[in-house]
Amino acid sequence: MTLFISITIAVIFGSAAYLMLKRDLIRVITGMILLGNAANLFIMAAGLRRGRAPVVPSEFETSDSLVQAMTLTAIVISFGVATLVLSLVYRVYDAHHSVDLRRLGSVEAVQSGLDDQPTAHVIQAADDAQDARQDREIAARQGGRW
Amino acid sequence: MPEFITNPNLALLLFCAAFAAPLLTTVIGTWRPALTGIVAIVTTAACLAIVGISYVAELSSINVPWSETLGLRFHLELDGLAQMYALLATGIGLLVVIYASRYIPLHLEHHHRGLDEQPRFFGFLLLFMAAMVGLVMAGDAILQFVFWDLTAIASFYLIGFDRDREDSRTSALMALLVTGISAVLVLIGVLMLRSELGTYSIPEMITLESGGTNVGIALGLIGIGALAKSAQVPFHFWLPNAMTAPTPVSAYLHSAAMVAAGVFMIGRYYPMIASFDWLLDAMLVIGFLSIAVGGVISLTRDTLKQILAWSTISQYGYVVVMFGLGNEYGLTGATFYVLAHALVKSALFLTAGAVTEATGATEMSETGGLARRMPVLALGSGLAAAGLIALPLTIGFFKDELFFAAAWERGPAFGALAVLSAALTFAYVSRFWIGVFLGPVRIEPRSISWFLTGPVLVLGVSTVIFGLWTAPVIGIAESAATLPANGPAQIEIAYHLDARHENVMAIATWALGILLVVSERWWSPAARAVASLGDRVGPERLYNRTLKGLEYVSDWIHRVEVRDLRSRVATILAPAGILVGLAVIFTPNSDAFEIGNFDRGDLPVAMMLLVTALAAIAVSIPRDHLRIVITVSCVGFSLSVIYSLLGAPDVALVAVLVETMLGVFFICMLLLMPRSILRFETREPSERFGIRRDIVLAVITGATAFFVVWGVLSRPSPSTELIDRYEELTPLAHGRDVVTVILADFRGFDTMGEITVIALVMLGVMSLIRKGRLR
Amino acid sequence: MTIALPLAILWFGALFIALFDGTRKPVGYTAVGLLAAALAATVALGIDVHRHGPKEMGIAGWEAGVGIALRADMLGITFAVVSLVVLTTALWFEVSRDVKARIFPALVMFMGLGLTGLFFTGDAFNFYVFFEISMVAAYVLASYGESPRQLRAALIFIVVNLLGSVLFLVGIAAMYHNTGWLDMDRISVQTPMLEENPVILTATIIFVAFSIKLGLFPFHFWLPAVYTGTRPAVAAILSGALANIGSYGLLRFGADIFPRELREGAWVMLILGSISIVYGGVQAIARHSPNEVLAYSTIGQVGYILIALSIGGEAGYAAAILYAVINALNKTLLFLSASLRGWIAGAAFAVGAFSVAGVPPAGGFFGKMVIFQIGIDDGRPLIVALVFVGGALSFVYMFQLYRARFWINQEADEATTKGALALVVALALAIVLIGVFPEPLLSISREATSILPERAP
Amino acid sequence: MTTEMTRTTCRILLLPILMISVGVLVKGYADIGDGFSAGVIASLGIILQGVAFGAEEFDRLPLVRYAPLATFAGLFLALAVAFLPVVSGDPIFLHHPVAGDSATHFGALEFITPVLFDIGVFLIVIGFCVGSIGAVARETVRRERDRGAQAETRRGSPGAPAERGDRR
Repeated sequence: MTLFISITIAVIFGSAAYLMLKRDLIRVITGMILLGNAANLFIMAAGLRRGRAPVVPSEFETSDSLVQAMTLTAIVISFGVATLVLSLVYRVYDAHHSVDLRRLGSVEAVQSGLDDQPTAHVIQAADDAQDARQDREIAARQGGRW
Repeated sequence: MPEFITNPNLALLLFCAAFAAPLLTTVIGTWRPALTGIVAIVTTAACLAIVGISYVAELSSINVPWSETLGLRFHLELDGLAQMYALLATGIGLLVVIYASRYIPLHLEHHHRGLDEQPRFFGFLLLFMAAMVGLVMAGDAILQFVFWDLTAIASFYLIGFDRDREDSRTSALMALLVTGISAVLVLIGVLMLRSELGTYSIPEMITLESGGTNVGIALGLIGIGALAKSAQVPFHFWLPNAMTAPTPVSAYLHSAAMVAAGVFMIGRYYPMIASFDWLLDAMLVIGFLSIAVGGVISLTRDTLKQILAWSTISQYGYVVVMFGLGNEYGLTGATFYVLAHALVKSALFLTAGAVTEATGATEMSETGGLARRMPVLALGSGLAAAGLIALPLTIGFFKDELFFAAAWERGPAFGALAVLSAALTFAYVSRFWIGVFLGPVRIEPRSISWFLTGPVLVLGVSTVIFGLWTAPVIGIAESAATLPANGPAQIEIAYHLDARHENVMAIATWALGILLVVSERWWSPAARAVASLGDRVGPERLYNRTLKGLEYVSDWIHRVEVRDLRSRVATILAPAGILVGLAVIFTPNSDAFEIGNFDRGDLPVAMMLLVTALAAIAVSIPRDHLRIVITVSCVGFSLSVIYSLLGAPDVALVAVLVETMLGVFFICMLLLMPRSILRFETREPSERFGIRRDIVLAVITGATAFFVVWGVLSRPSPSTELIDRYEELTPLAHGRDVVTVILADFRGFDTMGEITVIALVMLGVMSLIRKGRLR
Repeated sequence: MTIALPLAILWFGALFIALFDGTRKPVGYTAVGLLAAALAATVALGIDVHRHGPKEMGIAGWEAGVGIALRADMLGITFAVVSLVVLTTALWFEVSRDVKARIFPALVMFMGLGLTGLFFTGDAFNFYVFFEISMVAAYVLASYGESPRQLRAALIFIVVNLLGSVLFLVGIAAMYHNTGWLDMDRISVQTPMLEENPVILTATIIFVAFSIKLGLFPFHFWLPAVYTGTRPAVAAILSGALANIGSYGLLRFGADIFPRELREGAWVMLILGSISIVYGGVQAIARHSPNEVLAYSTIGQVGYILIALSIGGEAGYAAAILYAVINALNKTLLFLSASLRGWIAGAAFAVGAFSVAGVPPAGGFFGKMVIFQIGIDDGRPLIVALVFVGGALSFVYMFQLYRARFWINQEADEATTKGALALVVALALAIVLIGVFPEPLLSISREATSILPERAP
Repeated sequence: MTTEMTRTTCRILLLPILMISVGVLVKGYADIGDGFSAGVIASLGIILQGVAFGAEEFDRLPLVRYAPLATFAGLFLALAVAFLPVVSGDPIFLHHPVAGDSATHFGALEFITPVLFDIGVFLIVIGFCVGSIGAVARETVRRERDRGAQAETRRGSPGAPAERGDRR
């Protein structure tokens, strides 16, 4: 059983890693969610014993209540973080009109002045213009800052 | 009267006065810029007065704990060596400050800068003086190091005072890097000494038996730092560059004080250095090299201050050589030499500054014939120059006499080298003075203030006065030399009209010197060739190359990082995998992994595990984002089935609910982004290796996770004491569901944290989606 | 003085501040005041602990082990005080200029809560929970300012750090599985009795998790991207406060819970630390924007902490603590002052630069000195040489930056407010003060190691 | 899009869902479930209304508008339960009645402070779930309005540059 659980956790981890390596941000998030799932399963698997639901008084052997509490907390936290990341991806989309990590990365390389592709300065200029526009927008919306 | 007035602790008093000087000057100077110069003069004079008094008072010291944890003490001792260098720092300091009080306003005016920059200049100048005073008095090696670096900081700001000029900034940086980085060697040396001898106190170190190799290495490191500060080959190149500083700085720091700090350091540690012959020999080599390099290059330079700067390198070479010779003449000569040199060299620097102010010329070829136009200046600097080339009746005569005596005692070959060195000095000093003051008048000078010529005259005349009335100077030098000699030192100097070695050598020197001066036409191409060779392969070139090379490497690494590594999760996964792999390899792992028993009751769990694993793999298959989300939810839901099978209904319930909620939120988010974009993004690029590499990394990560998880889970569980206790206590806590009670009571603090995270996330989501409005 | 007070101030304070619009000055200053109050409470707690020894509070009245125990010892308090100082300064700095986001002050307070909580908790899982509070606050903070650049940076930051958090969580679950306890004291009693294999695996992933937080090579790639893109106050918070989690975690988990594994893995830490020093230093040299130079400098400075830890022993741990504390202050000062203009800001920056280069009388001198000292006393010339090279590199990049940034005639801009200047000057003075009177900090760092059981290297 | 049928069903479903959630909440200490799951159940019920009535309508629900405040109220409640004992010198989170003491009963329910804490959790979760979905809904509405306005401008002056969308 130990081996089975280990393999499953390893598979989820590997799959999560594979997704996180993608350039599509939506897949990256999915990878992050899977990662959280793998961790949660591991916490459950780290329980010291197995049995029935730990509701006392119980005549059967009960399962490890502490890992359950830990898993609950961990689930909630990873849920919260996933929500946050989703919102951030939305903001990134809003700013770049793209959810493609490669594109964002290349823009960054351009900003460091390290890209020699002919289109580099175009992207740079566009990006700067967008920065400026956003600043203006923020300034204009005095009441609704951020 | 209280004791501290009748019997003041002069060491502490001097320390306080010296550090009060920059503070007062800056504060008052910022308040009333016109007062800056006066305050600077008065405070410096006060410090000088304290040093003067110390010669008639008894030796004083202060020694209190500074940091007990590290065994540091605030230990200042005004001994003979400290007195002499403090006298130099404050005495030359006073003259330079007087000179600067007129020079700096002119300088600022020429550069179209406001007078409000004056306090900054004097502040750093006096800070330097204070650091110097602290440095020479410090008895604790770390305390000494603090002041040592403080002089470097002050020098950095003074060289870079004209910060609108690119060369000033570059030179300041160069001086800081060379002296600052080499200073770290001093620190390492000091720490090594402490490690060997168990104390930071220099007087204590000297009394301890110290013949170990590590002690020698430590002293060698200290020596390197000291020689770098004294601008000795091969660290000398910062000094000529530092001439971009305003002239008073050059006259003070870069001829009399800061470069003297280096040889001071050698003097301080000399009793220990003396027991290592290889250190002494190294000093001889470096000293003679510096004399030769400095002297030859000085002969090729045309810029006034450059001539003097290279001559300073050469002059401190003498001191290092005398320390390296190590006999009685050498030790006393070294201290005496520093004293004499400081007087004359600062006079020459001030002359250069005065000439530049009067004529606007900075090159020797632009000046000439000033003896008739500026007789006072010519006289003052002439006397100083006479001192430097060791003409009789000046204090300089004795410095060479001691030098010759020390060299001769070592052997005739050294004597010959000494004569050659001195002849070089004769040549470049004469060349300087003749070039400026004799010959045709090229630029008609303006009349300049007495503040600019007065200090030169004072210094020049005093070289003659002390050349005739030698007692005070000898007294000072003797009491200073007792410390390096670690015992009483005597300087016997007088004018002898006989054919002793020293006199013969002196006459030979002058003859050779005159020959050099008149034969300039013949040797100057050779000297120029040497100088340009130095430019091409010298250490300055190395310094610049190193900086360039570092920048190149830096850019190259950066390019690789930004292009290929940054924002790649792989850069975390791969090294993490390697580290875990190392851990697996390097630990005993026979029997560490076990398959675990499996009974029929586990079959549903195993099946669900299979489903989960398959679903997890399936997530990476679909192209459509919506399907990805649904597949991920499948993983979550099948996990919750596993939880319920494992006897955790609470977890299963929450997992289902959370998975639903997350799915809803995810889909809502996807709806916000146009399908067109998502569809566009889902098309994978036609990378040749991309996918294959990703798969390899994923397998590595999976394997890593597998080993960690399996390795941990294989261990038989420890006692279940804690969870039994929870079940026992749950009824007491008014509950039945142990998990809920843990969450709300036993470990309620975790839940507090968890809901705080949730609240925080909500704030974040609001700010990201709704620009922070809560309603 | 109770442990609960700083936490209560921060918790209620964060909640209270979150209700209001943080862009308004009074709200911002209230937040600053609350942070300062929490800081004062922590300092008072520290004095109490210094006099009467560590304090412990069992949450909900259960005995330690069953309930969560809060423990205030010198190690935790030192880091808590430093982090709160950094947070207060950074927030004050931002408020004195202009806060651009409503929730910024609340986020800083939540961050303070998370940090203080994790420095005080004696329970491994509770550590994780507080860790997540501070991380989530940092995730949102990283996107503060909202220019596309910052959003990108925040994204990288989250993805990488989430990985670290998950690893840490797995590590804690593994510790529980190994020992049957979550209380750190109990775990540290149990671990030496366990067989090596599972423990070293656990220790490794926890090391990786904290290395990611610290930005240690080769886990650093997120760091320059984030620091470059973000605002100075946020960079100061991330490098001055959040990174403390890494150093504290390595000390608490490494030296306290896994001393055996720490010894065995010392060579790995030594190698990684060395590479960090050289890599960060070399990378910083040719960078142009101040934030980027400082980011790489941070990577380099972390290496020293690792080296101190790998040498170990009382002196080594004390050196690590001292270095971490001074480094946090340095980085805060540098990030904040680099964004200002004028000679006053330049002077403050110079103090920070000298401190990073280890030049007295700036406090950083003692940080460098103790590292040299342990290297020499331990008879390791290679370490000494390495620290020397690192120091030389930091000289080069700090002063090249200083020259390029402050040694030009520059006009004051409107962002350089008097309040901001006063803050950086105060911070610079504090660093000089540490350099002149190092004894308090030195003895505190020594005292902080006393709770770490394994002292012999 | 939605029919009258689904709308009515959703509205009718809301009440039972909320009741279930309250049930889960109060029975949490004795049985499966706690404040958190109760909160999520209730939120799902409320969000269901959004699914039925559309984003605009959903955004107007007072429950949605004030959801973020519920989070703060909940957090405050939970904090108060946690930190009030400190005032009297007890450790954080000491629950009343303390372990072992008997509690006041109201039918099968016990009056103990953990229940208050759980209510805090419940409120936070509702606030969070409903609030964030509400935020998304509002953003959806805004975008649609933007798009409409943009189309309007484009029709009005053909040369006017499009604010967004040209970099896609």
